[in-house]
Amino acid sequence: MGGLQIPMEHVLTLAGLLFSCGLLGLMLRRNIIFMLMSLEVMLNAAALAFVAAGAKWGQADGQIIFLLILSVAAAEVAVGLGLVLQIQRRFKTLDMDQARRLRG
Amino acid sequence: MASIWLIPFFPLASAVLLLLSTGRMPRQFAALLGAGSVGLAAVCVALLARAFLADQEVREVTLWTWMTVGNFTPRIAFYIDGLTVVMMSVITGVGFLIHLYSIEFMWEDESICRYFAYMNLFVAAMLLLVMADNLLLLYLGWEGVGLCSYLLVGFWYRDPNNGKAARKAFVVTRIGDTAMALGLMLLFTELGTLDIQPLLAAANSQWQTGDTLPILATALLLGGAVGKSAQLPLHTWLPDAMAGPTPVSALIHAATMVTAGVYLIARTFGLFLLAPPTQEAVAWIGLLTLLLAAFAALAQHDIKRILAYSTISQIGYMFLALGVSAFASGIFHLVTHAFFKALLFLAAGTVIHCLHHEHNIFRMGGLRTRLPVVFWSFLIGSAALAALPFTSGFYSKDAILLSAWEVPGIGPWLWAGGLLGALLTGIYSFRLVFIVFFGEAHHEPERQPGWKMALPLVLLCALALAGGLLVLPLAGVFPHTGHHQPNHLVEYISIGTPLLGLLIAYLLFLGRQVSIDTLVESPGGSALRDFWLGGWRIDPLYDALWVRPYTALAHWWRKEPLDGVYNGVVTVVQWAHHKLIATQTGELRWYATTMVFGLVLLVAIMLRNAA
Amino acid sequence: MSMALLILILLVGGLLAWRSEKAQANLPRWVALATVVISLAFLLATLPQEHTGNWLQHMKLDWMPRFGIAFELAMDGVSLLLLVLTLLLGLVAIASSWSEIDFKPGLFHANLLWTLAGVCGVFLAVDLFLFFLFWEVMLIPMYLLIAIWGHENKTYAAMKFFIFTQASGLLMLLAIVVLAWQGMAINGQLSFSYSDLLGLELDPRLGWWTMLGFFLAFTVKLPAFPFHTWLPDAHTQAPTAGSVLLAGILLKTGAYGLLRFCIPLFPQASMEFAPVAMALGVAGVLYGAVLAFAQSDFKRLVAYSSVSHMGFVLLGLYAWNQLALQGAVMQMVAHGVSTAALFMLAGALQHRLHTRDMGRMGGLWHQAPRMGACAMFFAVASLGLPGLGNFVAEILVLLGLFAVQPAFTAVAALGLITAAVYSLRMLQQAFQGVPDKQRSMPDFDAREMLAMGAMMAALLWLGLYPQPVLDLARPVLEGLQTLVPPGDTVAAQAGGAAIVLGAGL
Amino acid sequence: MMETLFYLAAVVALAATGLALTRANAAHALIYLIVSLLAVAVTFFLMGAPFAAALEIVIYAGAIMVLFVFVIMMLNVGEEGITREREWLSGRNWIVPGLLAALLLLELVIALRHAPTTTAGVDVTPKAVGLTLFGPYVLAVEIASMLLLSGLVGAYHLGRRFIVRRERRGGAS
Repeated sequence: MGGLQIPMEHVLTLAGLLFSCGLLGLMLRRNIIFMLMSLEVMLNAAALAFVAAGAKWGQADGQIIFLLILSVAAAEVAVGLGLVLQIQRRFKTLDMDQARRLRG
Repeated sequence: MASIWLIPFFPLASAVLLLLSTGRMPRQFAALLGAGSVGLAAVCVALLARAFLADQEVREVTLWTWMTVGNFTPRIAFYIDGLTVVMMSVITGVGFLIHLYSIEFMWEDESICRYFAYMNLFVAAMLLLVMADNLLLLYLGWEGVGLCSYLLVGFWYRDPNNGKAARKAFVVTRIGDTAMALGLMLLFTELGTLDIQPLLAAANSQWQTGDTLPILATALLLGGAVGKSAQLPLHTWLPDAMAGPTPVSALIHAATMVTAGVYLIARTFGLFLLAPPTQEAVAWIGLLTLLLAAFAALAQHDIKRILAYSTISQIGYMFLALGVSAFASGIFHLVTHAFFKALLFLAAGTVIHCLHHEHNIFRMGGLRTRLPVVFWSFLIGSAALAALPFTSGFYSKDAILLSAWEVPGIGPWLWAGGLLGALLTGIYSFRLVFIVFFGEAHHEPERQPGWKMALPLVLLCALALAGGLLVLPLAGVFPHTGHHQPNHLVEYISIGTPLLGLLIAYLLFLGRQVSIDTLVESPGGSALRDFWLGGWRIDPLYDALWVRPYTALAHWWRKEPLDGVYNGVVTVVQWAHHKLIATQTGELRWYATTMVFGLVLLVAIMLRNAA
Repeated sequence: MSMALLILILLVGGLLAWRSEKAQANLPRWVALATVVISLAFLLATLPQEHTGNWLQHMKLDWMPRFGIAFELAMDGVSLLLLVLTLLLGLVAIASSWSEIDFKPGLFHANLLWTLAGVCGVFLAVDLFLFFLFWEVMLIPMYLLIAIWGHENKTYAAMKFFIFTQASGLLMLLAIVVLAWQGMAINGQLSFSYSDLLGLELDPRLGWWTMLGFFLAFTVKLPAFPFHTWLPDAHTQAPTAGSVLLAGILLKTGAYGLLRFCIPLFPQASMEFAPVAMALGVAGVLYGAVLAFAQSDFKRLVAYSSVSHMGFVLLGLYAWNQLALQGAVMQMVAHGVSTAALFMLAGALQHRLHTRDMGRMGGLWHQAPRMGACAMFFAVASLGLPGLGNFVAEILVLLGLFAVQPAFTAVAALGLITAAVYSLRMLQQAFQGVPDKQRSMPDFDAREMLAMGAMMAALLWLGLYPQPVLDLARPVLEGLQTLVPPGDTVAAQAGGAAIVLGAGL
Repeated sequence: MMETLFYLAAVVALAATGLALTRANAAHALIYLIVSLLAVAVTFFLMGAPFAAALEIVIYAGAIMVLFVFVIMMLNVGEEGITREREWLSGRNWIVPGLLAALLLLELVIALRHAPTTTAGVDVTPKAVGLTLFGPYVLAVEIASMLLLSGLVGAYHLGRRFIVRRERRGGAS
């Protein structure tokens, strides 16, 4: 089954919308788990853009970059969730506004 | 006479030895070394003087070239002519007697070693000053004697007042010295040498009489001379310098160092002849100083301060002589003054020594019979000081007054002023004698002077009496000024004035025909007395003019005002630091938001560039 | 090669001193002493007898040829003088800290030696990049000396010292890069070598700014008014050895830099700038003297007197004639010795009395006559008594200056009076007056007297027979004079100078 | 027909994402996120990238999201945590993030204005992907493997201490 001929504009706009949603979530949420989820959404949006670009040329490169993003996301989630556990242990909260040891 | 260098070397070596011993030398040995080295130098000077008198030959000795920079080649070299021989004789001769005297005077002082070290150093520096063949070496001696004066005035360092007096002496003379240094720079820059004889020759060939440059140069030199010789306006240090041991006052502040200014002007007289305005200024400074100091001497009650003011006054006469081109008379007065003033100081020192450090003349009295040697010394010294006929002072002062009289124009004024000074000298010197040695006794002397004190007194008495008969070998040094026109009236007046002074002193202080007390206690009289006692209130004036502004400025700047500028920079940086650090909230959301903000901006910029 | 070895000896000696502390606590002192003695002997033993070209000694190794940077060292008379001074004062510094430093003596002596190495490098380097490297190298150990072994306010002082020199050094780096860049534009190849950059026909405006970069770096170090405020703090807070090195040597690197780089590289710009520089010199002379008078802290007083004396160096360098230049070099040497001695004295006093406040001294002469005599000697040396080195320096500077700027000379000569005022005040407050009966303090011991005696002898020698020093410096200074186009002397700028002075006052 | 499917998937993805990010309960949010991922997988498939679509479902929606589930279960936030989340989501908190996100979106849209082309409409088979991946991109594979390894090590390290502590505390009580 052949792929569809979808206007790039639409696909990329979708990616942009998803990315903005992720960004919004990142800035909006105080819970670290939701922040991580927002990151996933953003990564996913970027992946979508790559895949669309690959599809535009009918080449495999887009999917390969998707693969790389996937591995980045996997690693990030693994480490990020480990950190979530540590934060919960140290600060007894997931609220990142309260875990602000970085303050100068 | 290649061994001329030995003359300053003896006292110098002795000073170094004494200093290196750091006070651990036995006092007998220290005294022997201290006085002996000057004695040896005196012997050498005597030999030199005999040789000089025999052949009248100028001797020049170069030890080494101090430095060579371009055409600036001052040498460590000596130039011995008649003037130098006279000065050297006075320094080592009178110096030796004073050293001898010091042995007894300072015997009980724990720092006798240090004392003789400084004294010897002084003699060495003073010898260098007069022997120097160039002005830079002269300046070395000049500053050297200044240092020794500082050290010796502040010799008894535990009393802060002594230290203060010493500092005052050094700093005030240093003001003059700086002027002199500038004079040297001017001379070198214009004439290309500082060797005195070539310098004078070059000045004569390059400059016309009355040019600006010689006037400026001599004015600067005069500044140095005025400082060292305690003339107006830099005379204020000398009365305070009496804080030192009395033999020091005799040697440094009467006989030798304070006359260095006179020597300087006499040595460079060729320059002064090219600058008539400066020379006239010398005369007027001398006259003003001699009058001012004589008035001040009238009101003092510290025996040494009276002598100090009289020294200032007598040096005023020397300046007067230099100002009227009577150089030889000026030097002659320098020599006789060295004799009688050293005598007076030593005698005063003996009084102080025997009365256990009593300085106030009103607490003395009746010492005529109790200290006969001192009395006669004092009497002879005062007679010479007052220039009573046939004493040494008479010959020299008379010559100066006659020379002043003969100056066209201002001459009679100078003469009259000098005469008034002579009258005052008569009054204050015999006031001293009458109060201290006559009348009733307030204190019994604790001891009698020993031979080491008495011998110098006796010898100096002889010199003070007969010194007027000396003929100084100055003919080859100064231009011949021509014979004095015998003017009998002037001479009689000159002779009579000191006698009049003596008479007034007698009436006021011994005979009590006129009550001095009523004079002093009248309102005007007491104000005048206080005014003179305070040395014409010049010290408070200078205090307000220079000292206090300087200390106030220093105090104001104490905390380094410039630091304020740099601290201002620091404050700005710290302020910015605090402002920027406030953005480090530690809130993840804040960071994310700011990043997005930046992202938005960046993309906007990129879009704008792409468009 | 011997010059590189000299620096290497000091560096390695520092390392050895550091490590030797492990073996025995007293060993670092001996190692340091031996190192300095060996390097001094080495320096004198390998001294060439005659010039090869412009230099007494010259060496060049490729380092970063791509950027025209070489390891190039060269020695002439002035560098030799300053090297000898550096090593001698290194000995004095070691002597003065012999019983004073108990905390980590190994590291202390290592830093001391590394400072010396840096200074030697500064005096020898003729590649501008290398020069800058050494300039920084000498800074860091000095910073550590102050920051670790200093007195009550050491952190502040060390920071201030570091920031002042570092910031000005940055300007110099900038100027060096710009200069090398210009050199490439003119010569066609990038080079940081002194000889390649000498005599470039720079664009006047650019040359002026580049000159200013060098000038600022060197005058901060000198230090000239108004960049001197780091000095009183650093000198006061530094340990004795640090003060000795700072005052004795590090300040001279500023003067040396002016003499070696700033003036020869930019003769035209320097000529135009001379009146300003001289005005700064005069201001420094008087300002330093007034502030020295106002201090009650012994070390601070000496520090401000340094500001005053280094003003004479600035005057001498920019008066730019044989007399004044010789005077400036002489002042560098003589001031190095006299101030080092005064700081050693101050350190000894502080070590014994635990105070630097002169108000709490007084009458010390009675308890420590040898110290009193030393203080007297060096105080009168610093007030410029004839017969001692400082006088020769000052009179030469003033004589030279008089020929070009009589008005400046007259004002600067006031410094002679003010110097007397503060020096004598110091003597009076610390050593004269009534001694405190309860106080007991040991006088100088043999080791300290040896150091003092050597410095006294040096000053007397400089004062009475300065010819060897003058002869050593002469070829260098004559070379400097040939940079000036005839007829276009500093005197031509006199009018501008008077205005500047008027504004400055 | 198929195009409609694409736009449907797009709408589902957007809606699910929006819901996911506004839920107070993490578990609910996660479910919505998975839905969103599945919808994106559909678009991949429709664009002719079946391999990517499969991976999206298997790894993203499957493996990675399961990790989230585990963590949420471990933390066991509870009821008051959910109410707190709800409070945080309300009110002015929206203004600045919303504005910025909207701005960025606007910028992106402006940037994408001139892209009139469509996707090629060909399938890129897993075989093609595999050939390219282990051909020119072999280095990227290595880098990715290292990245995953470091992720593994990091996660193990961080998580292990947490678990050990918990066990010890549990044992003590």
